[in-house]
Amino acid sequence: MDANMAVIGLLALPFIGAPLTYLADRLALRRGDQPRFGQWIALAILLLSLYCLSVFWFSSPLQQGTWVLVGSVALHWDGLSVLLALTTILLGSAVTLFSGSYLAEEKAHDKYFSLLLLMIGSIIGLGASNDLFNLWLWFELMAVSTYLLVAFYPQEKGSLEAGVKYLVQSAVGSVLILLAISITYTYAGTLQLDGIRARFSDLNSALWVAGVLFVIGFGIKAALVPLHTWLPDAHAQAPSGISAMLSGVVIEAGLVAMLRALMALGAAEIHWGILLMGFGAINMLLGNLLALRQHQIKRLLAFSSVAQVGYMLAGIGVGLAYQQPVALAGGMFHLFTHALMKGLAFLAVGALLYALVLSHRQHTPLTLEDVCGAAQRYPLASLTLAIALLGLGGLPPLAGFMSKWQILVGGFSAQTDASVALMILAGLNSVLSLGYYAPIVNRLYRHQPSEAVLRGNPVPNVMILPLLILSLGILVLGFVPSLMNPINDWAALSVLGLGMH
Amino acid sequence: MLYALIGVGALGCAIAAVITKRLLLSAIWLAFTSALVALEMYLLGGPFIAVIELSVGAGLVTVLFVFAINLTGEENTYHSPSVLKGLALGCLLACLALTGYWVLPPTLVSPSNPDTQPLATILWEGRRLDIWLQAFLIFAGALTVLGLLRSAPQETSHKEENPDGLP
Amino acid sequence: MDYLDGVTILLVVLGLVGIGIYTLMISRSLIKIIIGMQLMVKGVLLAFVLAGRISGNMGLGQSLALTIIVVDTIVAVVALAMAVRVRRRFGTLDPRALTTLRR
Amino acid sequence: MINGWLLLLPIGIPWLGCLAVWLVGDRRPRLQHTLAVIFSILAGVAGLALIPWSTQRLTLLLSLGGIFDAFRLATDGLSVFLTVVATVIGSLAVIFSVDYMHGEHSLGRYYAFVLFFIGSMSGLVLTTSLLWMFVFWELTALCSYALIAFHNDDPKAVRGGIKALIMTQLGGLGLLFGALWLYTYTGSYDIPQFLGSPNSVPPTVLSWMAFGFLIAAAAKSAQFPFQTWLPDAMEAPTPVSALIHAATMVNAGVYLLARFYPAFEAVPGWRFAVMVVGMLSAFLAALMALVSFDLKRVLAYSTVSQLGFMVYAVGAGGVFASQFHLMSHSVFKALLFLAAGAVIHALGTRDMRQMGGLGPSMPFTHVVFTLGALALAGIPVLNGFWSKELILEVGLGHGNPTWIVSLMILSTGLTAAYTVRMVAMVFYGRGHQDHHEAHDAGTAMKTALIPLAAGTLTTWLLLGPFYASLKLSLPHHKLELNAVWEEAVGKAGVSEWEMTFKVGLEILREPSTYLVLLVVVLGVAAWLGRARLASLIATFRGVEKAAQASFGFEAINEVVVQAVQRAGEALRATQTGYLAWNIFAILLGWLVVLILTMLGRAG
Repeated sequence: MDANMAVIGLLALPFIGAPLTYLADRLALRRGDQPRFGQWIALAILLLSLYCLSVFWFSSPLQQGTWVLVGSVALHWDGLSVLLALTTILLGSAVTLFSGSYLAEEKAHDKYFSLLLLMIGSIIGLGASNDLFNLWLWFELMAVSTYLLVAFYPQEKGSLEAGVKYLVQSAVGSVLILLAISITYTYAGTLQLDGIRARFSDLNSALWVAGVLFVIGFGIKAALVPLHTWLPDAHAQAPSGISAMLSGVVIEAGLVAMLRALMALGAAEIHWGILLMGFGAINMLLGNLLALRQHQIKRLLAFSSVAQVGYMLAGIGVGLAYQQPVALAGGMFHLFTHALMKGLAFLAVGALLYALVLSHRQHTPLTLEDVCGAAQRYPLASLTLAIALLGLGGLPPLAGFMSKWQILVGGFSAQTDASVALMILAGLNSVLSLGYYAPIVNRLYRHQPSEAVLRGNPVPNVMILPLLILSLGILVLGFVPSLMNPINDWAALSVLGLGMH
Repeated sequence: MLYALIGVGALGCAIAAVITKRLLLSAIWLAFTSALVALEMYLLGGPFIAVIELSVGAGLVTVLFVFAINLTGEENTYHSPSVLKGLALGCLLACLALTGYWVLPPTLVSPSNPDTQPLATILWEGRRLDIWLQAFLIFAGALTVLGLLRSAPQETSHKEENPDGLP
Repeated sequence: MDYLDGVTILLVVLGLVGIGIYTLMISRSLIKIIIGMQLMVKGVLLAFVLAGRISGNMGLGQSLALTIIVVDTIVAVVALAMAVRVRRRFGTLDPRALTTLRR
Repeated sequence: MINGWLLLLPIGIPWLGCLAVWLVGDRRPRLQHTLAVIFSILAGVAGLALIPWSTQRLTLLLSLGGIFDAFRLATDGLSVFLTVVATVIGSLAVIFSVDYMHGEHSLGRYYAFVLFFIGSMSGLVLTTSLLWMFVFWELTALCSYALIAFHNDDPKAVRGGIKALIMTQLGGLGLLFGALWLYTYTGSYDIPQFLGSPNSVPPTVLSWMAFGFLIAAAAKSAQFPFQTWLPDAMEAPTPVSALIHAATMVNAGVYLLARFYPAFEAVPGWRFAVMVVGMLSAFLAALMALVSFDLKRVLAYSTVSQLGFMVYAVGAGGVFASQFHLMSHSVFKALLFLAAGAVIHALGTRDMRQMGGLGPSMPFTHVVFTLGALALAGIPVLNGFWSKELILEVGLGHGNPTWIVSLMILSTGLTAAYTVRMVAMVFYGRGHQDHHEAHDAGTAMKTALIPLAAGTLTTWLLLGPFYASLKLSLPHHKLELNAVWEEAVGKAGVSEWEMTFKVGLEILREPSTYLVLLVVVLGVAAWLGRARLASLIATFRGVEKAAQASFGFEAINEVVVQAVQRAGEALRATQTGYLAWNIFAILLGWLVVLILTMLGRAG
């Protein structure tokens, strides 16, 4: 198997798997069984994809990537695509492993894994697309496959409401993106990202407007403040596995898509960089302040995602504005570690939610009060949640610290007032975020369990396994952060358009 | 001139669709807008897309709307005055004006490398990845609709606390 | 087609998108909101056909617009299904009833 | 060099122990106690085993690549000394805990974090990479937070823990930014390289770094104006207070300043700022200790005050004096805290007004506590006397401002006064009814207290060897005791032990020593004769009130916290939940970005 085959396998596998998964689960449901096979088919597909990705990684000449031409639409596998695919597949596997038992109380979850695979497949494709319109199509496929997953409990008011808001706001974003694409196409005469980039050394005002529309349109999915309003609702209401995916990869996919589109208009990259730096500052500050007073854990985590996107934006923004590959690589590294940490946080909360609420066939949200003393009965779920939260708060030696460090190094290396000020803000925000992460950890380790904990059911081992795997990843990356260096650096170079040929 | 006339017609129908109080009428105005947009497309030299727009946009979608309105029932949709209304209009007009102003430079028309490939080739060969993706989008959409419309056993038990949204 | 026609169509595009977005904000029925989404997309379709015309590649413009129509119809169907669900669950279509999640 | 791996032992052994204790689980507390003691003693041995390398450099370098540079460990006099302090006092605290924590909940979490702390502290002092120094720095803060908030059900403990975490983190940003600047200009985090050529960093940035490090050190060592977290940290179990909040972690700030002294020495205003920070902490905290009634809080304020002495010493140019006092203080303050722990364990209260007359019922504790108290007060010949004298000698020389050193001498008087007050309130006077059956320290407690008491009597004898090892192994520090003494004691052929006595004699020969002793005696006398001085004391009522309110710093903290919380709460109103407003927000974003971008394009 060579790089080309591996890439095609990577693209095709989830889409082959999706109908299979649905069929398997649907048939089981028709026979009156619990859907069971779908989960394992999906997991097998994802592991195969991971294998394909590793084959690609080891057989492809680095720093160059692989081109796949389907008709006139090109897919370009470079660092950014590989990073996004890796993140998605890893987190997707953990979520798949986790979700089977999580959904055990739901009668009909036959569509869950199928849609999950579609979502994963679309994100993998999105990362590689080299055609502006095709990029949007992947993006839209990702959105459509998540609508049901967000509104997964349509008998629940909150879930439905979150779904509606998510759908309508996504639709607005989608229209703005399309508008931008049509403008770009009008003036560039081509849809190929590298073609557009090569064509302009200076942008006319219409292309600037297109850039702005890209920022806003993709920014809705990437949760730039103030476009983030769908996020806390959707992340809090979706099943926990989906919350993990939404927080861990979907908003990042929005970010990656935005970067791809903006880099086509790379002649103004300095300005895009400064714009993203501004959004980074606002995101960090508002995300943290809004999370500070939340009582529902999943909503709190959702707001913390807004803040964490701010760090990525800060790294990427500095990278673009001051041509700092280190900062860009830091942003990419944070994208990856955030997926691990926030994925773990949502899954661990999900395990507690399952034990305390869902297994009683209820759907009330999990509050801070509910998890008091959870460590007494659920030591592993609590420990992994604590690791995830402290990692998100940037405490070493967890992965989140190292990725933030790299962003900070990038910001300082730029040696400009704006970037250093932004980094100082990032540092202060990191401390502020501990103001809401630490109390949760304290609550987990109380001696006096809450009533919810006392009534709670046990957590199945198969739900704990992905938690342990993700925590291990977070710890290992905390001690040996340079493991991710090759991918991060390559991704950064790909964004800057360096090292392509 | 013809473009402008049809355009104004389309905009008028769109406004009518928005301000009409009855949902069914609104859907029908939408169909008219669609038809006029299709006409505009035809005049621009896109007969193929005009037909599709006419059949899907004005036909299928309207049927869907009628179907959905039948399911949900008509509902009083007065626009109550709110702070938002004026604010939104102002902000929107500013956005559109600025966008329009900057998108329109003196030299709008720049026909570069006219491509003479037939549409079928472009659609089925050049953009076949898009076609594949559409197929999966339809699959995802179908799953979503099935999931949303399946009857949930719990729903009946929630009926009592239901009417808090009703006027 | 001359320059002025291009300008006219662009204004129509922006007008349709604007009316659509405005509907999303002021409407008190989810169905109407979906109609607003449709209106926005009509504008975008026109923009793509115009773009195809200007860049001299009508085929591409049309095929892109076709894809958009398909995608948009799917989204509309999903949205309508959600609206039906909302009507059943909330007893109303008014988006202002959808505020259980806030702050 | 295979021996480099030796350096991992003081870090690795406690961490392994941490894992082991946690894996054993809370159902087997006896095994947990045993394992914790074994691993901590092994760590202590590993720490002591490094002593031969205190003068020769033993290094370990694990390359990480990219911007993460390398994981570097190296020994010199300073790092070996602090490793020994961390591991040895750590193992004594663990032994003490066997009695103190008997029958407690969640022992696994307790021991795991204590052992984790010991390893992290060793790492903090052994590493020579600023990145990893920051990592270990934060790890110690994490352990401190987890252990302060060990009794999670008590809101005071939780608040204290989070406060400590956030304040040290906030200060830690100074270190963080300093490290980033260092990397920006030199492309490495290597500390010795930086100390050798501080001019590789531009002067303005160097001064930013210098003051950033000062902030970090002040936050970690609970110095002015960050001193408020340490008293609140006293909610931790007492062995933890002894280990982390008296003997080791809080020293990290002083260590940082001492370590980087050669680089920042020449930064304008830096030494003065360090001196002022130290002086204010020493003086204000001593006043607060004088009026506090909580036994552990008195000790906490006294820790702040003594750390102030060390910080002052660094600023005054006496790096050795500060480290020597650090050594004395670690020993006698650990002793005081652990002895206080025995008292608290016996009585179940920390309020000194509820104590009194405990001398007869707790004879052993009485003796060791008094010993520690005398050392704290600076009474000869205990270790605290010599090291404090050294600091004041440095302060009087080197052209340091006299008004600052005068205030420092005044602080020694205050120290003596609050020490006497503390001992009197706890062990003398009228006994309390319900405390007659108070039991003395248990076996494990005694096992831990005896070495510390012995140390309090003897560690000053190490002056010569300690000085020699620091002088040999810190090439950039240009250590000297005193120009005159250097001549007297530094002659060739003088052995290290002889040097101790020569320096001791020099100290005894200095007239200023007697001035300080006089102040100490006055301090004691002032407390004993407080009835006669009533009118004089009355004039200081205002100071007392202010001291009890910790000079308004608590209020400032409170205001900041409240403001942030309010901002968070107020902002929640923007999340209306209305779809229409959400879309309006998108429009607003569009408009603003459009305008900004176009302005940017024009500009």
